[in-house]
Amino acid sequence: MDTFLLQILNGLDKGSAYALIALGLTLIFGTLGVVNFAHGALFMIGAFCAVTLSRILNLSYETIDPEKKDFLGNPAVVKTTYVESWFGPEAGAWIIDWAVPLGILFAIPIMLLIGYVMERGLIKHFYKRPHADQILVTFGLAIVLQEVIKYFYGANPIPTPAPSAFKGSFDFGVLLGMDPNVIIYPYWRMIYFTFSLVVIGAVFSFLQFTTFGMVVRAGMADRETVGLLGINIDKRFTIMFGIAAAVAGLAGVMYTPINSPNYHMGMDFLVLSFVVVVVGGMGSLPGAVLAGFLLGILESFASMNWIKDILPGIDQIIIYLVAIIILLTRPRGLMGRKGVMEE
Amino acid sequence: MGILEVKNVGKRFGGLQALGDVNLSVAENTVHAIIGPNGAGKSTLLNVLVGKLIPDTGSVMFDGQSVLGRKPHEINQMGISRVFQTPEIFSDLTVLENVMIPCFAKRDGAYRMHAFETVEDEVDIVQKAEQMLLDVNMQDKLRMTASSLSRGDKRRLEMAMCLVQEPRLLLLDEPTAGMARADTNNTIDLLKEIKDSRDITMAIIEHDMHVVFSLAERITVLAQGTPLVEDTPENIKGHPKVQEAYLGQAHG
Amino acid sequence: MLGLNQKDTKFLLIVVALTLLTPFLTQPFAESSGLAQFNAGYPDLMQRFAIYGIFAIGFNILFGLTGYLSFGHAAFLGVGSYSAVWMMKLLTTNVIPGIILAIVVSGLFALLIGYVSLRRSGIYFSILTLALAQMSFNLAYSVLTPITNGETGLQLTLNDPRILGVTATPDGSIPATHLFGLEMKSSAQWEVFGHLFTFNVGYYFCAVMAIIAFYLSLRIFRSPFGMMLRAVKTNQTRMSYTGLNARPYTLAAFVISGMYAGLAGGLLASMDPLAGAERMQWTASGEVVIMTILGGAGTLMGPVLGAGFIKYFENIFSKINDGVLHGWFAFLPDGLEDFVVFLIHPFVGKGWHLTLGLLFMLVVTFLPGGLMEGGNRISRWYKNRRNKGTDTDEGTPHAPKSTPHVAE
Amino acid sequence: MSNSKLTRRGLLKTSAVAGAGLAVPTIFTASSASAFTNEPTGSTVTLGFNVPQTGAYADEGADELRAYELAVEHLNGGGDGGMLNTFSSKVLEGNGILGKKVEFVTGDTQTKSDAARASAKSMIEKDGAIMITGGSSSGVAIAVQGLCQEAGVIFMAGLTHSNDTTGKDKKANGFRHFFNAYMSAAALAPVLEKLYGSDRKAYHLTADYTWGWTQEESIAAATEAMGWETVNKVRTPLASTDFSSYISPVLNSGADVLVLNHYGGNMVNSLTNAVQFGLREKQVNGKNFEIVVPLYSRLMAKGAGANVKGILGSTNWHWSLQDDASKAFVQSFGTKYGFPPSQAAHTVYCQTLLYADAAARAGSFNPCAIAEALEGFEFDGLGNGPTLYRADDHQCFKDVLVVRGKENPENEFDLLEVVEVTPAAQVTYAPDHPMFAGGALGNCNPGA
Repeated sequence: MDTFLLQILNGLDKGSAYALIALGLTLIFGTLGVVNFAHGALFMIGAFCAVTLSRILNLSYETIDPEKKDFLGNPAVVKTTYVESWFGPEAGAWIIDWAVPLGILFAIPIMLLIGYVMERGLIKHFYKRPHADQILVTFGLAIVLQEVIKYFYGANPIPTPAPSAFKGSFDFGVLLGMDPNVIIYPYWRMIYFTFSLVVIGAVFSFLQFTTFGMVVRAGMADRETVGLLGINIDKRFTIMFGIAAAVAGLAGVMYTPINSPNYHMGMDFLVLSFVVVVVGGMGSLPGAVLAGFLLGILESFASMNWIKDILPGIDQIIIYLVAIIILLTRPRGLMGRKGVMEE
Repeated sequence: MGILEVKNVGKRFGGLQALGDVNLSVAENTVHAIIGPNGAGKSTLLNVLVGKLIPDTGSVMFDGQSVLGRKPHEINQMGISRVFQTPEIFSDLTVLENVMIPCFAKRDGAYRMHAFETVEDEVDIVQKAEQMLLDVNMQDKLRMTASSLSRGDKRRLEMAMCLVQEPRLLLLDEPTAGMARADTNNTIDLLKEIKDSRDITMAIIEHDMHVVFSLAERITVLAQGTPLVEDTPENIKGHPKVQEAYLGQAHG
Repeated sequence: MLGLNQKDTKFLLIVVALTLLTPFLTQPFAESSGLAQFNAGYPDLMQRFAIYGIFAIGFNILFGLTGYLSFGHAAFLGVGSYSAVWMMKLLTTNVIPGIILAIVVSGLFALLIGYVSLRRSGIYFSILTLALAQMSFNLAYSVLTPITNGETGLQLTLNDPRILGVTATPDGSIPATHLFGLEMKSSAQWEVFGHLFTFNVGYYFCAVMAIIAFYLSLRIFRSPFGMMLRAVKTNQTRMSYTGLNARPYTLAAFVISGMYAGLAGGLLASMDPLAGAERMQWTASGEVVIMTILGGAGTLMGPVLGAGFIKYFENIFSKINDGVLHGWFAFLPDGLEDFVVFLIHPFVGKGWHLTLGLLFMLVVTFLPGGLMEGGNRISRWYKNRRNKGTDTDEGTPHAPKSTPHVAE
Repeated sequence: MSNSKLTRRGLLKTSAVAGAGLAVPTIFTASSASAFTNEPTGSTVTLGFNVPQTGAYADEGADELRAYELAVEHLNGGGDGGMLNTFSSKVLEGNGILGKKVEFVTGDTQTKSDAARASAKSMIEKDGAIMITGGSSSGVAIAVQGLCQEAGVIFMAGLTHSNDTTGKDKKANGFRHFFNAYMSAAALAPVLEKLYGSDRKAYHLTADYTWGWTQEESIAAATEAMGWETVNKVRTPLASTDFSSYISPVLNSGADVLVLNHYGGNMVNSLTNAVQFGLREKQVNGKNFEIVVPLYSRLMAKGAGANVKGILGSTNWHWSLQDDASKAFVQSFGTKYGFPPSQAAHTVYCQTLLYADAAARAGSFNPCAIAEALEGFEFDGLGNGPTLYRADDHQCFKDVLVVRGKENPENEFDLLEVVEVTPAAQVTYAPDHPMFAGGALGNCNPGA
């Protein structure tokens, strides 16, 4: 029982990242009809926004301290960050410590801009092209983006810790009257889960309750009619692309303390998030979110020891296995519409 | 006993009775039109005939064999061809290839792995296809890519693709929908020519009365999923029920 | 000849000539010249040109003709390699049994995967193939290690039985792969005017296989079967209302292209008896997609060109490092030299992926027909320029688009 | 960077000049031209450095490449000579190898067996490399070692830690300076016992591929021998990025030590996750919960950041060692590149020197002569104390470092501190040890 609870927690947490990425992917597909293989790269760029901000905050001037020695025995160079010298050591240290949450503010404009540029500069030209072409050009873009990041940040993962206030973990088991240490969960992961719910809620209510969202939803259902009504749907779609990019980016920013970001983390998530989208049903936003959490939980269950004893290697393939089964039994995914993407 | 016998066919979509108790008999070598106002169930009926939909009740027999539960390609192999509202052709292929494919289907069945022959060596089929295209006056467009044809030519090509299989029953789904008057007349001429030149049964679903009355030998009027009347064009013209159905539709 | 019309015969002969002359064509620079590093005429790379050419030709039969985009084709390459290596471990290091088994096993595997995944089309098909192939890769890397030797890859050892061959040569090493005694790794070299040409048995074996593969693909393209596959791509509705069952056609195309991949895998193992699991990874499947598109999907020569292009990039372009760049731009003033090298640096050497990504984007955006279309456009432009003023342009308004798929 | 003139085939250097004016082409087969593969006939000798330049280990590969360039510089008499000055064998004179200037070519392994073999082949076939060295994973090392055996060149392994490299997959043409999983375990066990006691329950998380398994086997055997109990061994998929579902059950399993048999990105993530779950602050069975990472590298420590603090592991070498050789190497590397070398850089530098030295002592580039010179070679002054290149399996036996993530780093490179230097005798095993059984060196192959 307790292990199940624990794995459901894990699954929800894993699922948060899947759901956020798949949500953006579906948003792009639903509004623009474009299959975006560069979406994982957007997630990765979001993560590197946090890295960049943390580097900016750590910009420092150098003074030579003759007392200390560096590794070669020369007088050591001591670095003091500008932030600390401006705001005082304590406030400065606090700002640096909170680099990841601050990264959200930093990432939103950047991701919106990247999304805008991507849509206007590239994706726009592919609306009328076959899906295969869209897959290919965005696949190329994904390679380019990750190589650019690698050029500037290297291949090694870069540690980007959460603020020290969120270190450690919370004991759920005690809350439920179990022994200590049975169900513990890190604070930051709980924050990530909550954050993803907030973002998902924000996107849904935005689509549900604003005029802008209504037009976009109408456009998702029937693009031509909305166009005939004299509404400039293209402009709105561009904004939607920006929003989708921002959702992926935010997912990336907040993910950095969970795993140190590296340049290929986008590709690691890409295949997975496509499986999520397809399982959810191409073009269905609730489907994407549902499938994200569902696959997260299934993946966590598959890593349980007794299941692995029965089916060795099941955790290696569970995601793919589920995708195959769902596609064969429910061809449009859990909540997909008919006739999407089958040209 | 007609070549196509529809008996007691009914089909529901959720709460909507799309077809209720349809009976229809199409006699061999006639042109039979099925008309009716929008939403009368014409398209549903057609989809039942080609195996795309399976009715809840009733039977559809073609030449003594049931077509129900068969896949579209199997029904075609029985001798039923279909013309669509918007021409369905192989737009990336040449006109000649478009017509050769049905020839192969007719000769070799639903599947044959003829991977090592060359197309050019299939002299019989090339000749047959060329002859067909000559019949529909497209002999000068053999090498054109189908997508670059005019709309009228696409319709002709689709007809040619169906006719070259020498089907025993040709189903036409609003063949003149969306056409200009001149094109419509051309199509009527083409169909007349076909009707006169070969032994073929045609079932036309149409709501352009001009087309129907120029071609059909018998007409079934469908309203709200059930056949209202079945008679010759002359009798249908003045039939009160028909007028009621159409006028009722027009009034609201 | 060989059941081909005159034009195709000529085409085939040109391909044969190009293939046989590869050791010369890939070695255009004298050994002592500074450009010698752009030579590609060494056995391993030439073999790869031929082998990946076969792989791409096969992939093109599926993707180029039917339009089904498989993202899992590398699995068949991997299965082919494993089968061939096992044959060399158990039976003999003669390559023939290995290659036959590779083709058979990957064909069966393709039948299985194709049967499952062809139940869906569009991106659903792509994801199914991707998922099935990734499953194969993950399992091969971990729990199937007894069969695949996991991370290291399946290799020949001195303990293998090799019941029809020898376990070890008299001098105590693993026997080399051979074709009835003709060792794959043996080469003759010819040195003339400072050029060094290498004629490798393995390469010529691959070349013959590639020519056969190409010939078969040419026949398929020109056959009624090929026409049906193109019909599948264009309009499946009309296909079924014409009395044709699309599924067996696509399945046959899938299996054929799987067998091509198996042949390629078997040849890889024959040239170098190791089968690594990475061969099956989805990025490897992505590579053959890129090859085919880059060269021109649906054309006969395109995929081969694409394969050659990518393998050249991977093996030659990736070796240009800063030292080489400085050598090239040494004639520039020092500051400028450094600046130029600084500008180029991210795109060459280990940055070759970046260049490849950019190039691929450009091709997909501006040249949807790939390099072949680029070539055609240039030659058409050239012809038009020559014909300017004379009205004997044979390109009537109808003709140019006539047969895009069978354009060589 | 003048020493990277990449392309010439040694063999042709002279013959091309001689034959340039002749219109008569000459045909010869590869075998008739020389006594062994790629015999250098000109004034230079080409070495092939095969390291990951793309993919997840690219940074490690880049560090190896720096060390190779440094080694080549030192061999050719440039720079300050580095460890050439401290090396116990003094036959190298800074005039290249056997008087031939050392040149090198590089290849990209992409950390894939396939790609690594392709790049090695290209260096052998196209560039005429006489020796291949490098790699940063065991799969690649074993695959390339097999290739070199068949091609008839020497392979000097880079970073490869699996027992199999000099165990069941050992080859006559292949040599490893780096330590292995067994040695890690043998070095760690006593320290673990000293620090954490002999009554502990260990939980293994293991990367699900060959290297992970050999390390798990080695560590489990060594810790069980001193009284620890192994609670569970769980395999994690290579592609995992989030290890939460594997780590969260650990606390409740009764284990009080977590052993992470991971490397590279896997290790960075699993350790980060483990620390995130607060394992290190927990008390189990009345003891502090501990985490052990048997194979450490500085780049991984850097990737995991503050999470490595206080975590024990082993490494082949560390820049903070204070012997003359290590100091000389750090000085020369640090001066050139501005930061201290990693253990990967160290091992490949040593391997290059050892190869050059063996060639010099053998007086030949013939792989068989070089292999003979390396077999049973005892040396010192390369930073690991007295070392033996054992003839039976071509494995180096030397001291192993047990290290710990430093609590208060003084600078950005100061991530690990050496806890103990386990003497070579303690990590030596019999050549027929069961963990290394099942393979044979075979005969040396000079190719051609």
